[in-house]
Amino acid sequence: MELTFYIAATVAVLATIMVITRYNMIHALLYLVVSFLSVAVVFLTMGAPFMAALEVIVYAGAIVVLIIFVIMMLSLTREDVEQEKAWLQPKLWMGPALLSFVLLAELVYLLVIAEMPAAPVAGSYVNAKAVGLALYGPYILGVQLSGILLMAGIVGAYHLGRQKKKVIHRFLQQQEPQKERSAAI
Amino acid sequence: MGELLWLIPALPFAGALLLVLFGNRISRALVSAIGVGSVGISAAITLVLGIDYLSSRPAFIRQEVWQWFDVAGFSPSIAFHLDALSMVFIFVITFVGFLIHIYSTEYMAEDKDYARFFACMNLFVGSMLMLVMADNLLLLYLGWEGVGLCSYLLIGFWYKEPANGYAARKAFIITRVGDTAMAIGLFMLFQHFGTLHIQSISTEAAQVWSVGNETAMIIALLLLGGAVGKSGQLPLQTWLPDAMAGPTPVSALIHAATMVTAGVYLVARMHVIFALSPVAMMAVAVIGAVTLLIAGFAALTQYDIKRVLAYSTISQVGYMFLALGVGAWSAGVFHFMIHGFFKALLFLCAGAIILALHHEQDMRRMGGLSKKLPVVFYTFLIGAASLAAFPLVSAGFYSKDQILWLQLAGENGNIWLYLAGLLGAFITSIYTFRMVFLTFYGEEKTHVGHKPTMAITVPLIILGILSFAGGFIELPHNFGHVVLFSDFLGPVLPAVSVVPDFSQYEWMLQLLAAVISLSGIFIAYLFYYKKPELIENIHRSETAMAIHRFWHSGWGFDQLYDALFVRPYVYLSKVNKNDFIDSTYTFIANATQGMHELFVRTQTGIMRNYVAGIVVGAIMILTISLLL
Amino acid sequence: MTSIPMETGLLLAGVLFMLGLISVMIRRNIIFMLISVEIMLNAAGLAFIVAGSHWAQPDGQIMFIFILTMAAAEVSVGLALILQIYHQLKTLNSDAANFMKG
Amino acid sequence: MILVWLIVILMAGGVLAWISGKVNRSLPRWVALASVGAVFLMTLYLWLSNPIPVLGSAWLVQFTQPWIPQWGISFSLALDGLSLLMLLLTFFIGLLAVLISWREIQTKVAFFHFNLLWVLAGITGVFLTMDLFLFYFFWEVMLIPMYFLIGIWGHENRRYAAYKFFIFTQASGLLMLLAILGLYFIHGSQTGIYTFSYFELLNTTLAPEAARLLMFGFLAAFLVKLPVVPFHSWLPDAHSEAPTAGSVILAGLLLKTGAYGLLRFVLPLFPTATVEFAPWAMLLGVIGIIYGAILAFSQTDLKRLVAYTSVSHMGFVILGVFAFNEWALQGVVMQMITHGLSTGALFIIAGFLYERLHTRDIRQMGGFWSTAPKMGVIALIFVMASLGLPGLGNFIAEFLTLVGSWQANNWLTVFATIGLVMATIYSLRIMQKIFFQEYKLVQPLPDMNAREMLIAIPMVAMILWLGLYPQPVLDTARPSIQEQLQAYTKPPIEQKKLPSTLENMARVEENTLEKLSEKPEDAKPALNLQVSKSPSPLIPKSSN
Repeated sequence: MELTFYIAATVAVLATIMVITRYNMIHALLYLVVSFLSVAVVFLTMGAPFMAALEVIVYAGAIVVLIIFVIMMLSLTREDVEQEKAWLQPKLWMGPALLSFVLLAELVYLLVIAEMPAAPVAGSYVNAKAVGLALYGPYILGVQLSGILLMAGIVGAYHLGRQKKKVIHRFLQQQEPQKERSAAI
Repeated sequence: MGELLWLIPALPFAGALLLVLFGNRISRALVSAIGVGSVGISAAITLVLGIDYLSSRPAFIRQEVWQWFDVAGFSPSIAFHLDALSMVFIFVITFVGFLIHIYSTEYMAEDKDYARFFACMNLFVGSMLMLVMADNLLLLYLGWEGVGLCSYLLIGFWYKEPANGYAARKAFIITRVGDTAMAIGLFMLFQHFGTLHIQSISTEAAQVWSVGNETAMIIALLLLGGAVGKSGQLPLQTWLPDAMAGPTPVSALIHAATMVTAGVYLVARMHVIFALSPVAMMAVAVIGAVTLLIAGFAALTQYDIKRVLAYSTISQVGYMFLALGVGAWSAGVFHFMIHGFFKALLFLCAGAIILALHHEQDMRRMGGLSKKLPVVFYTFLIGAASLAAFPLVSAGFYSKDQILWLQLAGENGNIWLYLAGLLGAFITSIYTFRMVFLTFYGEEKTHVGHKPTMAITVPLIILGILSFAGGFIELPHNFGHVVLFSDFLGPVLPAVSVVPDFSQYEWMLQLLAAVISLSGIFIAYLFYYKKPELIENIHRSETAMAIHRFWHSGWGFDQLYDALFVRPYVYLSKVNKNDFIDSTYTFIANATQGMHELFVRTQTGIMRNYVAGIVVGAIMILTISLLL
Repeated sequence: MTSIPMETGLLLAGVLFMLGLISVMIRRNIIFMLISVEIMLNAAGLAFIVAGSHWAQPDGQIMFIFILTMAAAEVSVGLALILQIYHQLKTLNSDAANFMKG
Repeated sequence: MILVWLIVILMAGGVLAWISGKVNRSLPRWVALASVGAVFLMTLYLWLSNPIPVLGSAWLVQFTQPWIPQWGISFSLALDGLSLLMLLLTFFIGLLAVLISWREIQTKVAFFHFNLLWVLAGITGVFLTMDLFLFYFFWEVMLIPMYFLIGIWGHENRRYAAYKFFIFTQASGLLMLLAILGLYFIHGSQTGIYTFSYFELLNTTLAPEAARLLMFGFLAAFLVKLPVVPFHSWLPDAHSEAPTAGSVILAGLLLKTGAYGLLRFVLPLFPTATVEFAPWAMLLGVIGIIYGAILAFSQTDLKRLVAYTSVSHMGFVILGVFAFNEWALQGVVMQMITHGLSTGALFIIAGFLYERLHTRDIRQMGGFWSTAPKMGVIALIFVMASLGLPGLGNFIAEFLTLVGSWQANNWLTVFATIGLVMATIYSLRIMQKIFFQEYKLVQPLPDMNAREMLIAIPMVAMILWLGLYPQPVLDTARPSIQEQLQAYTKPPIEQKKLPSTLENMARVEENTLEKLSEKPEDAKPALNLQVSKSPSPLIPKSSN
């Protein structure tokens, strides 16, 4: 089991690194699916099979598919990949990577100094029933809020996704007339 | 008869009010009727009251018109107090004022603002009457400031000339400096007596304080400050020569009947406080002596006839202060009265001359007027004789002689003060007759235009008679010994105590004074009539001319004050016109603006930068929480 | 099953999160930014699962469900926005959408 | 109930004026005039009918209605002599403000009058409320319409001035709110009763540090409003940029709310802390007197000049308030009224000149006496009032203030008195530059017309009346002033110095006794005449 975990973790990290270094969006997304799947394996090793299933269905399935649909709608070409290449200069990596590693180092340090309380129960398997009971028990309010959030997401997505002629705010129009060009198209 | 008391100041006020309200809509004749009439009726009431007063001789008459206000025991009234001292003042003010008003009807006949002139004159007389009749110091202060206001309005009467406005403001502001000192004196008096009622203060002060009390001294000096300001004494005398900017009747009124004598009145009225403080008395006398000399020398060098008279007023008021300073109260008041007559006379004569010579005031362009203006000449001569204390026949001789005599004979007397007075008398007769010879003798230099008529000559003649005869109501012991005046004032002002074994020298001193006066006249005759080349010789010397210029500018006081007070004040004001305190707030506003400019740069609109910002923030917070 | 230390799980979550973060910061392409955000959200969810499994409680998983919901909503709205931006600006460059520049 | 009506009439009048603007352009003016006139008459009636004091103290009329009882907030109004005088002044000046705007305001007439009436309503509320929360509420109510008055109908630089005014007063007002809340919670924790009622809070016992802090909170608001020198700089801008009615209300009324606040709240609420602070406050007052006077001298903008004279005059107010004796406080009350009139009148004259010349620059004026003598006379009277000429109201005010402050602090009073000389200097400059000198304009300046005389003459009459017979005003103010001074049962001056003070007090009583004993004489026709036959110049009064 341990070995499974470590292999899955390694795959997840490597896949993610691949995601963030790709120039081609579709490639990146494929690696992303790999990353999600390996995380799902990690979930399994952690004793959360239900979550693993959700991860596969929702993340690796729905979300990635959604993004792919959008990319297809945008009908990207080879120029876009070249463009991506031009944008992603190696020297750009330095600053953000440094910052993130500092943050990571601090996180690791925190993990090291923290005194981990021993787990109270030996078996950490939590089945879907327990999750469902908790979800519709103490967390019922959260569920409702999630519903509202999803509703808002749907409405928002619908609203934003509509094609409108001109949506530049009047303030922006007055102050930055050079932006007119994009609005005029 | 006492019920009429309130009418004396009220009538001029009413006249002023009527003229302010309707002055522009009524005829000139009516304006003069109101203006002159109101003061005339006041004078008549004064006469009636005076006769009544003389016959019944009450200590005083008090009339309360209404209670002004009452705050926690501070309850001054609009109330009038008539005793011998105020009687003398009211008499001079109303009568001389009345004559000046009559005179003005002709003098100002051509002026566009006829009604305004008479309104201000009435207000002036009214305020002065209020001043001398007030039964408490607050009401006195009302009159006191009212006089200042009227002097401002009248000196700047011809307002189109900026110089006149300057002189007017100078007069008001400088006298206000004195008034401020006086106001502080009033606060102290109130603190100690809980009232500003003059009689209560006088009685209580004598009981509460012994001679030499320090508080009494401070109060007396503060009151003196006020008196000095109004009376044009050192160090606040500089406004008075400039006050000549006003029409000549105004000068006459300011110098003879009102305003400058207010200081004398105040010191005489508060003599109890002054008597408690030898230091303050000495200060009064010294100020008087120094002022009379300085002003005398300055008068010697003036060419403007009105400025000569102005300096002579300062000098003569100096004599009054000299008298008051040695406790010769009634001598001071006597000199005030005589001075009121002859100074009004001299000013009115000067006005007649100026009118005749088309507003020419420079004596160097006058001359030979004795034939052209005989009435003016003779009356002027009487006035000049009185001013120069011409022996025996002039009123000024008796009043001034009494002051000089008491400098030596009075128990507070002092030989130096006497000598100063004597020197002053000598100079006085020189500059007075310099004026006479320059103006009336020699050849005619300017054509005589306007010949004075009745409205001018009658007041001149009346004043001439008074300047001549007024002196005979008070004659020295060894020469008739008439003491009508000091007897009259006796209940109010204590007599000066004379050093007993001194009276044998009195006639010698009188002779000395007479000789001094006559020699002064002779010198003037020699220099300005007989041998003008002597003056030429003096004018050739550099030193003499430097002194001349120094004296001509009134001993440089104007320049001194200009450098010490006026220019620093104006500079301070101008340099801070935009209020440096405001700039601190502007700085705060600008700093906020600057910070805004600074932080607005971080808002690039590029999302990646914001993310980076969040990360940096997270790192910082984590680091800080780890370190702590 | 029990032998996997929590630290390791959390470390994995942290590393994934960092990678997502780096990507958000360096990418200009707005779709890549969205993808990176998904990585980060996923990493956060992983941390919850790790903690939940350590205590053998369902709460961690429930939190993951909420994150999942939120991610779904976010991605739909985000994609709609991307479409809008692309239509308006004819580019996927997020730097071009700097209307909020002060 | 009448007190509520005062506020309600003004507020309703404001709304009505706004609405009536839709019907007719000049209707709002009449509505405003009618409502201010109505409240003025009501207050005048209150004054003349002398209602019997309730509560066994200085209070004449009271009205209390719970508003938010959970937090101890009530709609509590009360009227005493001080507020009555302030209300009379408010409505008198309010009437003038409506009248002077008759010709000057031509844009958004309806909204202007709405703002005008709401400012007045706010001021009325400030002068009446006895609930600190409500006080703060009205304090804000008077602020916002004023902001609009300056910002919409002002002169060239009006935006800047309006913001400055708003920020200064609002920031300081928030400090006051903090102090009010502090007081509320301290009182609540002590007694268990959480209330904003003024009368309840008066009994709060405060630790010295707390009292000091809370006092500074209140002082912040009142000193800025007054204004005292380091915080004065909003005033010249606001005054000079505001329309005439705005300047008049600012100078005549808004500044007075600061003085009123000092008298009503700071003195009774924090007796010990104020005594500690008194020398500094008096020093600030003196600095204000002198600084304002010096700055006034060099201004070339007429309204700005007058604004700085206000700074100078308000210095006397704070000087007097912190002298803690009846003379000074009566002087302060008089100063509030007479300054409202005299400075208001000067602003009105500046407004008249602006209407004719379209400039406020005195360098472009001069010689107006020759063509506008009536205006000259009126201006002369108010210029003289502002330099404190006896016979006009300001003299009584300043003299009483200085007499009072002399008892508290000699040297500061001396410097304050020097301020009078400086007042002369700037006042005469006004006359000289505007009315004297050579006439420079081509067109003759028209003199005042009937409407303008209708505005000016009551003011002249008032200032003369206050100068010659101020007793009714002083009598009205007396009970409430004594009430404010109650906290100082032993005025500090008595303890510190003056062995003779006791004698003074004795003499005071003696005087009143004598006045009583003189009463029978009053019945005689020649009551006021006293002829002494005794040889010594003693009057019988002082013989005992």
